[in-house]
Amino acid sequence: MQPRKGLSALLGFVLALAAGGTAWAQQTIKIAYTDPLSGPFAQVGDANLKQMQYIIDFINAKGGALGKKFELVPFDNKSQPSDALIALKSATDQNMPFIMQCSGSNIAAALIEAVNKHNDRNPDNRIIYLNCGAVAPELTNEQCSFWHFRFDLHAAMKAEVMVRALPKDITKVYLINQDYLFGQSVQREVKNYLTKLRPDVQVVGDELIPLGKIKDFSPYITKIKASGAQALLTGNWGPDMNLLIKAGVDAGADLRYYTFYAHLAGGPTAIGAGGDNRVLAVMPFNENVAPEIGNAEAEAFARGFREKHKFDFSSAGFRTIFEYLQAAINKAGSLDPTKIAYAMEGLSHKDFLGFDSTMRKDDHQIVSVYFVGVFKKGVKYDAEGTGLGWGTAATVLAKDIDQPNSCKMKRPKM
Amino acid sequence: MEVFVVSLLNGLVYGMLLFMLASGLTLILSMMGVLNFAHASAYMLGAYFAFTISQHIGFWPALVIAPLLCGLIGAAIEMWGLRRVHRNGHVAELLFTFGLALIIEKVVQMTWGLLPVPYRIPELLDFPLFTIYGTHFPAYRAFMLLVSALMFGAIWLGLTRTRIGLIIQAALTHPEMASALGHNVPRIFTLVFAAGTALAGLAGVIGGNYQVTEPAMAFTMGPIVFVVVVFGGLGSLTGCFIASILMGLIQTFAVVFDVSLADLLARFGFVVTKETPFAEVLTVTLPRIGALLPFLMMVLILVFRPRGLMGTRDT
Amino acid sequence: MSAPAIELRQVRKSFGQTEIIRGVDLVIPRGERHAIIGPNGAGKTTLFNLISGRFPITSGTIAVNGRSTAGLAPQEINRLGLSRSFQITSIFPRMTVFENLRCGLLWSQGYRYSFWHLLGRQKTLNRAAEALLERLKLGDRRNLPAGLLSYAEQRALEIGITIAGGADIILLDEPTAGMSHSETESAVALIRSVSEGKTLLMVEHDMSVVFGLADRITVLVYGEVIASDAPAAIRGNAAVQEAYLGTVAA
Amino acid sequence: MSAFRRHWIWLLALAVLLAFPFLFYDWTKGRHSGFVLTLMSEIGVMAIFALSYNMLMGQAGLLSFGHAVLFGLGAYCAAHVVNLVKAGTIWLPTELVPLAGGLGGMFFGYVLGWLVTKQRATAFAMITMGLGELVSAAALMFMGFFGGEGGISIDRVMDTSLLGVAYTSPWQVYCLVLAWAFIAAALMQLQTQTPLGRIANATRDNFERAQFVGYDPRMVRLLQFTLSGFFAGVGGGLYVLIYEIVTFDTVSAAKSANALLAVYIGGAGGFFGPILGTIVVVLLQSGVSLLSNAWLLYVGVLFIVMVMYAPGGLIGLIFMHAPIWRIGRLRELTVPYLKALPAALLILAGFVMLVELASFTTIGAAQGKKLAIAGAVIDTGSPLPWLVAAGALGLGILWMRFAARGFRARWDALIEDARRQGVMS
Repeated sequence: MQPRKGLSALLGFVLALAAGGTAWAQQTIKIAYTDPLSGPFAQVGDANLKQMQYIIDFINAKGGALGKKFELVPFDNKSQPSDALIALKSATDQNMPFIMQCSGSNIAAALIEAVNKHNDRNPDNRIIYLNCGAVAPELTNEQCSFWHFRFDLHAAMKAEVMVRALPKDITKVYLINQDYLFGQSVQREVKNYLTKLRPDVQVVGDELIPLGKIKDFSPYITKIKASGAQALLTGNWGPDMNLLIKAGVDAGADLRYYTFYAHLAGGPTAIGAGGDNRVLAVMPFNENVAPEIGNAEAEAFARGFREKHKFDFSSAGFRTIFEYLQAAINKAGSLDPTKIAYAMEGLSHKDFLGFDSTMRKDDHQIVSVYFVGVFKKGVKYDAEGTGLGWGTAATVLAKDIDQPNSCKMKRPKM
Repeated sequence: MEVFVVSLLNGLVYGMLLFMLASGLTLILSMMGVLNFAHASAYMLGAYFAFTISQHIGFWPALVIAPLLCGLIGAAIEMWGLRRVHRNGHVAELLFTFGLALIIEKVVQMTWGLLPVPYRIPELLDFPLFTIYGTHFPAYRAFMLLVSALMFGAIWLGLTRTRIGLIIQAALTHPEMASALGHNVPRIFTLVFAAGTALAGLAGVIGGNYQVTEPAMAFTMGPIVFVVVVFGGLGSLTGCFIASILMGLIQTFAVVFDVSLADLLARFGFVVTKETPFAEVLTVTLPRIGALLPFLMMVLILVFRPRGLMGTRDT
Repeated sequence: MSAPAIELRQVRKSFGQTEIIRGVDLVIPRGERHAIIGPNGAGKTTLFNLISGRFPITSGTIAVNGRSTAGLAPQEINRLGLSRSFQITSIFPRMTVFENLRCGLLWSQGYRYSFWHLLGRQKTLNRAAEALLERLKLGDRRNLPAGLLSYAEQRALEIGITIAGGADIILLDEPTAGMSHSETESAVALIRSVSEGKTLLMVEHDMSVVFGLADRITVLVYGEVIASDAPAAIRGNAAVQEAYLGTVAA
Repeated sequence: MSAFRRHWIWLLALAVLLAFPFLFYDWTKGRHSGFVLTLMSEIGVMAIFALSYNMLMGQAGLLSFGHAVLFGLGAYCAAHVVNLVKAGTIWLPTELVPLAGGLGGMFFGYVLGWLVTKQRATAFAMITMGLGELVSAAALMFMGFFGGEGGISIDRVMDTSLLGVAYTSPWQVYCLVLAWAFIAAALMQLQTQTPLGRIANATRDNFERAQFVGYDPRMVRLLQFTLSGFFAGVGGGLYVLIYEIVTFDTVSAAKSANALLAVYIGGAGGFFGPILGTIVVVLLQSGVSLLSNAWLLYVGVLFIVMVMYAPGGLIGLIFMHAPIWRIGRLRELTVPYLKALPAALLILAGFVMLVELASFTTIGAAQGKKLAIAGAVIDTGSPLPWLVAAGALGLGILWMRFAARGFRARWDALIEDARRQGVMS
C-alpha cells in the first residue's frame, strides 16, 4: 500500500510548489525572513518571528509605506547557509525586495556574497539584505556591501559598550568565548577596548571553548575563581552561556557576568533567581527602559505585545528596522531596491524611545543607542516570568560608539 | 590543589550523570545490538516529565514517576515498534530510533514550547553542602552522586542476584545464546529496553535541573553517550562505569591544563611561530579541545582495540 | 620443489587456559589426499583454522609449500596456494552463483583490486567461471542469489569457490556433512575430480567417504595425533580403535 | 543503434531533467525559477553524494556516520582551487572544478580511510561518527583551511570555461551539475562491475570468505572508501559551484545523516534507490519545510513507516511488483489500488491535519499565524476541527484495514500465479 501513499504526497508537493511559484501577487511589500525555525536553534527564529510580526502589524496600522503593507515571509534555514541561499532564490524568484536574517554571521557572510553576485548578474531583479543581528565586524568592514544594511551594533561596538559599562572597582576580568569566528572577534575586540579605555583592568584569563560541546562548566568556574577575577566577560550564547552562568551561580562564585546575549529568549529562565544583580547584558532595548525614562507611548507599545503573547518583548528594537524601511521607501518613492538602498544610507532617525540613530553611509552600519541591562529583582517588567527583569545599568549614546570603519563601498549606478 | 579537588568533585558528578545515561544504552546496545539514537530523547523526556510533575505534586514524586513513565514509553516502543523492525536489520533499527528522536523532539517543542522551561532544583536541596577553598559545593550535586551510586548498586545487585539478571548477563556477552537456552527473549528485550529508557529518564530527572531543560538537550547529549558506551566496551557495565567517570574527569581536567602541542615542542627547543607549518594546529590549547577529547579517545581505542576498554567482544 | 605441501611442527594452540591443540606434528606430501578424523572436540576444525591462518598459533611452526606462515594473514596464506572450505557453509549469499565463483577466481587471475577492468568484458575469466559452473552442475542456477540454493547445492558451491582460485592445496572441512546418501555420492565424485593432481586435506566424519578418498589418514584425539597412516593400517590400529572407532562402534 | 536501445532510459532521464525546469519558467519576466533550479541542482549533488554513500553502505556493507567529511573536505579543496584559479596562480576550466573536489575527497578518503577501515561493522560506524565530530569541530577552529564560521566563498564566474559559458545563471550551473551527475552516476555504476566492486559485495556478504579467496578485506574497504571519497568530493565540488560558498555544515553529522537516510529510504544496494531517496529527502527538507512548521515530525514519521513496512526502500516497493509485471497482469492491481486510495488519502489528511492543528495551537499561534485551509481561517481552539481530523484518521484506518484485506487477497493470488509461471524462484 506504500507506493501510492508516497506518490500522492510527492504529487501534493509538486502542486504546492507550483502554486507557490505563481500565486504571488505584488500587493504587499514582502520581506523574506530566514532564520532557524526548526531544529536545536528554533527558539531564536521563533522568538524573532513573533516579535517582528507584532511590529509589522503596528507599522501597517500606521499606514505601511507608499500605501502598501509590509508582509513577512518566513523561510526555515535550519542554521545552514545552503538553505539560506535557497531561501534567497525563492525571494528573488518572487521579486521580493528584501531579505532579512538575524542569527549567524556565517549565514550573513554567505548571504552578502550571494546577494552581491545576484544583484550584479541580475540588474533587473535586485534585493536588499537586512541584517538584524549577525554581528561579525567584518560584515561592514572588509566584506561590506552596498546591498547589506546592519541594524544591530557589531561585535566590536558591543565590546566597547561592555567595556564602557565596566564599573571602576573591577580591575580583574576573565574572558570566555566560543571558538569560532564570532567568539574570536569578541575576544579580540574586548581586549582591544580594555587596553584602549581601561588600561587599569587586567585580563587574568582568556579562553576559547568549543561551540556547544561543553555540558558542565564547573571546571571553568573553578579556574576563574582561582584566577581571582571579579568579572567574567563573554560573548557566549545559547546553552554555552546558560550553562556557564548556571554553573557560576551554583558554585556561589562572587562574580559579575558581562554578556552579549543573556537577555535573549531562554536566557533569563535558564539563569534564574541566582543571577540577581550579577548578570549583565548589552542590549539594544529592554522593556524597563521606557518606564525608566518616562516614555509612556513606548511603554504602551511594548506592553501591548506582552498582553497579546504573554511573553517578553525583548527585541522591540526591531521596530527601528521597519521604521527605517518605511522612511527609506517613502523617500525613494519606489519599490526599486537600488533606489531604496540609496535612500536608506545616511538616513537618520529618532527611534521610538526618543534616541537618535543613523544608518552610516560609508559602511551601512547603524549607530544607535545601546544599553547595559542588569538582571535584578524589583523592576516593573520581569523577564520570562522569573520575577526578575532587566534594569538599565548604563546607557551608551550613539555618538559615543561611532567607531571608524575600513569599508570601501562600491555603489552601483542608479 | 584547590583546583584539583574541586575539579575532581565536579568531574565525578558529571561522570556519574553520564554513567546513568550510558548504563541503559550499554544494556540495549550490547544485548539487542540497537544503536539507539532515541536514548538521549528519553533523557529529555525524563527532564520534561519531571518538570511538569514537580509543578503539580513536587519533585520527590517526580523522581519516581517520571522514570516510570519513560520506562513505559520504552516498553511500548520496543513491543510495537522495534520488535517489528528487528527482522529488517540493525540499520533499520537505527533509523527507526532516529525517526523516533525527531518525533520526540518535535512533540516536546509542541507541548512545552521552544524555550527552556524553569525546571528548578527542589528547595530542600538548594543550599551549598560545604565550601571548599571558597567554592560552594551544592547539595544537589551530592544528591546526584548519591542517586547515581544507589542506581549503580541496584543494577549491580539486580544483575548478579536475580535470575533474570543472570540471564541478561549471559545475553550481554552471548546475545545469540539466550534464546538457545529457552528463555523468552522478546520479553527480556522489552524489559531491558524499558529499563534502559527508565534509567535515561532518571538521568533526565536529576540532570534536567542541573543543566538546562530545553528541546535541544537531547541533541547535545546524544553523541557523547555513544562515545562512553563504545569506549567502555560492549557488554561490560564496569567498563561503562569506568569510561563514564574517565570522560567526566577528562573533560574537567582538560580545562585546567592550559597547554598546547607548541608548548610541548618548546620543551624540546622547537619554537613554533606563525610561519611553522600547521602552526594553527600546534598552538591549540588543551581546554579548547577538552570537549573533543572523548571523541578522539573513542576513535583511537576503536582503531587499536575494537572491543573497547573492558568489552567482552568486538564492537 | 621438494618441500611438502603442508608441514606442522609441534603446533600448539590455547584458548585462555585450555589447550586445544597439543603439539601436533604432521607432514603432508604433495599430491596426497589426506583425511583427518577424530571424535567431536578433538580439534580438527581448529587445526584447519590454524593452517589456513584464521587463528594465530600459540607455538610451533606451520609451513605451506615450504614457506613458514608465521604472521601471515589468511589471504596471504591463500596466495601461497592454499584454499579452504568451511564446515558451516560460507558463501556470498546475496550474490549470484556465477558471481560467487567469479569472485573465487579473481585473485588468481591477477585482477587484484582493479577498478578499471569491466568484468563483463573479461572473456577468459568468464569462460573459466562458466566452466566451473558446469563442472559443479550448477548451470541452471547461474543467476540465482546463492543464499537461495538448496543445502547440497550450497555445499557444492562452497567447494567450487574453494577450488576456483586454482590452489594446489585444498582444505575441505566436512564437505559432506548433513547430506543425503545420494548427495554424498555426487559430492565424493566432485571432490575426487577437483582434487586430481592436487594436495587434499579434509576433515570428515563419514567413514565411507574417508576410506574411499584418502591416501592417508591422521587420527586426532584431544589435540594430539595418535596415528597417521594408510587407511588399511588405521583400520587395524589398536589405539585408534580404542580411542575412536571403538567408541563409535560402542 | 543497439547502444541507443540499451541506454535509452538514460537519455530519456536527461531529456526530462532538462525540460523539467521549464515548467516553472517565468515567461512574463523571461527567466527561470532560481528556486527550482537550485533545488534541482541540490538534488543532483545530493544524488551523487548518496550514490557515493551507497558505495559504502550498499556495496560494501559499511555503515558510515561521517560520510559528509569526505563531501565537505572535497568541497573545501575545490573552493581553494577556484580561488587559486581566480587569483591566476593556476589554470583550470570551470567545468573541471568538481574533479578538483573529487581528487581532494579521494586524498582525504585515503588518509582518513587508512584509520577508519581498520575496523568494520559497528566499530567502523563509531569511528566514522567520532571522526565526523572531530572534523566538524576542527572546521570551526582552524581558520586557514576552513575559514572558520564564515567558510570559504568563491566566485564561480572565472572566464576559464572550456565551452565559453560564464556560469552567471543558475540554469548554466544546473546543466553542469546534470552533466557531472550523469558522468559520476555512470562511473559509479560501472565501478560495481569491476573486480573491486564485486569483491566489495563479497566482503559485505561474508568478509571472512573473501579472505580465503585471497583478498584482504581491509584493503578492499580502504580502496572502496577512497573511491567513494572521490565521488563524494565531486559532489562537494559541484556544491561549491552552486552555492559559491562552503561552510562547516558541509562536514556536519546532519549532512552525513542525509546520505544515510536517502540511501535507506530509496533502497540500499541498487542504483536507482539512492537517487529516488535523495529526491524524497531533499524535497522534504527544502520543500515541506517551507510549507509546514512541523516538517521534522513528518520526516520522523516517514522514516518510521518506511523501516517498519518497507525495509527494501522505495525501490523495493516498486520491485515487489516486478513478478506481476512480468506475467503481464499488473493492470489487475489498478482496481485494488484505487479502492485503497481514498483510505490512504483520508489517513494522510487526518494525520496531517491533527499535526498541523497541534502545531498551530502551540508554536504557530505564538508566532501570530493562522491556520487557513482554502482561504478559510480555522479556529484551532474549537473542538470541531480536531474531531473532524481525528474522525478522518480513524475512518481512514478502518477503511484501509478493509481495503487491505481485498488488496492482499488479490496480491497473493497474482504472486502465486507468477510463481507458478516460474518468473519467481
